[in-house]
Amino acid sequence: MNRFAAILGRDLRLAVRQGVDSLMVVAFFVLAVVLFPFGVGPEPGVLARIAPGVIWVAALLAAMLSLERLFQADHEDGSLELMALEPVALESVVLAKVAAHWLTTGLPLIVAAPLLAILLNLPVEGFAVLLLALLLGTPTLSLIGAVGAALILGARRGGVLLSLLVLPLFIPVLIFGAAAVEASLGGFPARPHLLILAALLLAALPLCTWAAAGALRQGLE
Amino acid sequence: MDRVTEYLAMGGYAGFIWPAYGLAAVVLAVLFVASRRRLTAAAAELAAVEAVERSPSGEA
Amino acid sequence: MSRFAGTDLACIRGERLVFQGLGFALDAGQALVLGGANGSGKSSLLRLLAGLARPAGGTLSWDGASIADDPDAHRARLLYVGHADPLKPALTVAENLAFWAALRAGRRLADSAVVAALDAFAIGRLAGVPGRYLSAGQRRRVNLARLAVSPVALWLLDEPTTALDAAAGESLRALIAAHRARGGMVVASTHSELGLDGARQLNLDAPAAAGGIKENHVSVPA
Amino acid sequence: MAPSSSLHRFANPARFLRLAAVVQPWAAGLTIAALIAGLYLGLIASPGDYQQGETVRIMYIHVPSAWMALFCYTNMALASAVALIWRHPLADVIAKATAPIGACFTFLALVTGSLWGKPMWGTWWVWDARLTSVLILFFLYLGYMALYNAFDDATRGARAAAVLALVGVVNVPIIKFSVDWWNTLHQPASVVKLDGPAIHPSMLWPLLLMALAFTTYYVWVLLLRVRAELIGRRVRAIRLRQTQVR
Repeated sequence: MNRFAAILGRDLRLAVRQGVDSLMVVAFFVLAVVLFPFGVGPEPGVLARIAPGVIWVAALLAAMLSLERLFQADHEDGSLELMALEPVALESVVLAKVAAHWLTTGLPLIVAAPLLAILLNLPVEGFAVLLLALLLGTPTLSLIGAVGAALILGARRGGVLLSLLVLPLFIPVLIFGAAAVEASLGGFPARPHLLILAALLLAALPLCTWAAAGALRQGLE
Repeated sequence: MDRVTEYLAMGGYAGFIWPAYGLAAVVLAVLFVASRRRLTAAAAELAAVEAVERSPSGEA
Repeated sequence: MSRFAGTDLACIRGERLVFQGLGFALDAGQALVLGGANGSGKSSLLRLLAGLARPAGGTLSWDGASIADDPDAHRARLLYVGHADPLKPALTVAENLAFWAALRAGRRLADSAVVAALDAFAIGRLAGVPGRYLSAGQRRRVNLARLAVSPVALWLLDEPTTALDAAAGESLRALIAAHRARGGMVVASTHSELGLDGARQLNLDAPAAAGGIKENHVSVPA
Repeated sequence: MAPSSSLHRFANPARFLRLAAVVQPWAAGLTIAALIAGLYLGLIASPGDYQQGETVRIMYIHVPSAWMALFCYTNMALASAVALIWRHPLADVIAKATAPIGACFTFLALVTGSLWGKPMWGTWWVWDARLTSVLILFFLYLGYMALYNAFDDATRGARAAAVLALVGVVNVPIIKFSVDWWNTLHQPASVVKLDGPAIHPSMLWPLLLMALAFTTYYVWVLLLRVRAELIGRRVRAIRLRQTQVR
């Protein structure tokens, strides 16, 4: 367990020292959402209607932006190869990195989401469900994204390729994430959607970790 | 003659049925031709490379 | 029965047969120096020995048992120094080395142990300096300091002396001698003369096809 | 010294090429025969549907394409698993050769489905569980092919793509059972059912014939692409040997 903590601690210390990276992710998130009123028009009724979907899509894209560097930085300077040679399971290396990624990008997105909900005139009863849905959904995004990041290790034009691989796999999280908020706005129970989001997370936890570790093992050979 | 046109009309749905069949024909034909051309190109390249391999000086 | 041996090893990188039929044997306290031109497979062999890649053919055994049976145990008994020196610019030298030591030992090491390892390569004074200010030679010393901080049985060194000055080279030789005295083993690839006394030589230039590369017992003068 | 048996990575493909040379003409002949019979029955000899009228004829293209889309992906995933686990060189060639064929069938299934949906449901596209998951399948095919060619080292691309194929295989059951899990607009399974097909034999025959034609077409084109790939590998091997220091 303390090897997991060692990797997580190092990544968090790196993120804090290079704090600007997670700030940029949040900045992109805010900017992406702010663009919509200009595109769709400032009319509050329309904005409220599309708010859940817009916030979710922007969160998804923001999370994906920071995923390309998840393993790339350590791959380039040889750290990843050395970590693979330490007596620590690759799976826990992946989990530590996913946890670090979520803490440095997923959490800031959740903190920024209410501000954007206000900007998009989202009715206040949707806030709680939005935060809960993001809390359940963003770790899954990091997990699925980790598989993509491991697959594109050392590939040409990795960033574009990552979006082609990962965005289709994000669709289920997006569907049920946005649906949960819309259900709560429409007075329907959001519980079923949130339960499915939780199920996706529980499924992604072992599967994505195993797949990402496998992809890393192939990549390091 | 009108029986043919009447048949082709497909009960008014010609605009949906024939494009479906046409597209299928095009896609499968293009895929087949591309695959066959890829094979002949590879075979030609192999012949060229093996010719270089056999020539004593090793250069073409 | 030798502790670490490879029989009939074959390696394929990408689509290239790098070598085949390669054999070697190492006992406690011994050193094996890999010679050969660039691209002859020295690094590939070291990566095979480290378990980073699976050999396309042949077996690697430790105390008689194939290392493929228990890869974790094999990883726990070796340290690999490759071409790259993984040093995070944002972390200080001590933090970098402490991370690798903690990963290896499974617990946080005392700062004194970390600084002692850095002193083995005369860079103890750089402990608090962030990695971005170090020269290539200093980065390589931090990387080699990992050998001093984590006691293991097998060292796999890929051209360890690149970017090292004479003094650092001397520290490395002293460290290797002490390691071998404790019964440790070293496999190193190098171009310049590493000067390990009683080291065995494995030249990877022998044509791969002609019956493979057997280790020729040439003892390098002290 | 002959490379040891575990060096099957260099297993010479001659045995496979001989097999391919035998199978290919049969695959070609069967494809053409089944196609002619299927088209004749489907377009001429079978009646229109009492509800949908003539548009039902699109089924003879749409349904086989959808089956093939899933069949190809399953093959790709199986071959990728064999390639990853047993390092068999032929497995990842088959996976690589299958991908474009599967992608074409998925594209056909999507477009002909939409052409059928317009007259039947009144819209070209609806965000329905079955259609969305097949669209994801199409992206997985594109992702596989893009990932395969995204590396300078061919074997590295093959392995990365193989892992993606395995990750994506979770989508196949979702497609298969999407019509049952969610109340979708799409028609539930009506050919392969517990209580036997719910289609009139006059329509079942053209459907099965077209499915056979598509399957043998897949084998035919697969063999073409695999032979091309194997020859390509031999060319690369010879070129590598020429550059290697003597």
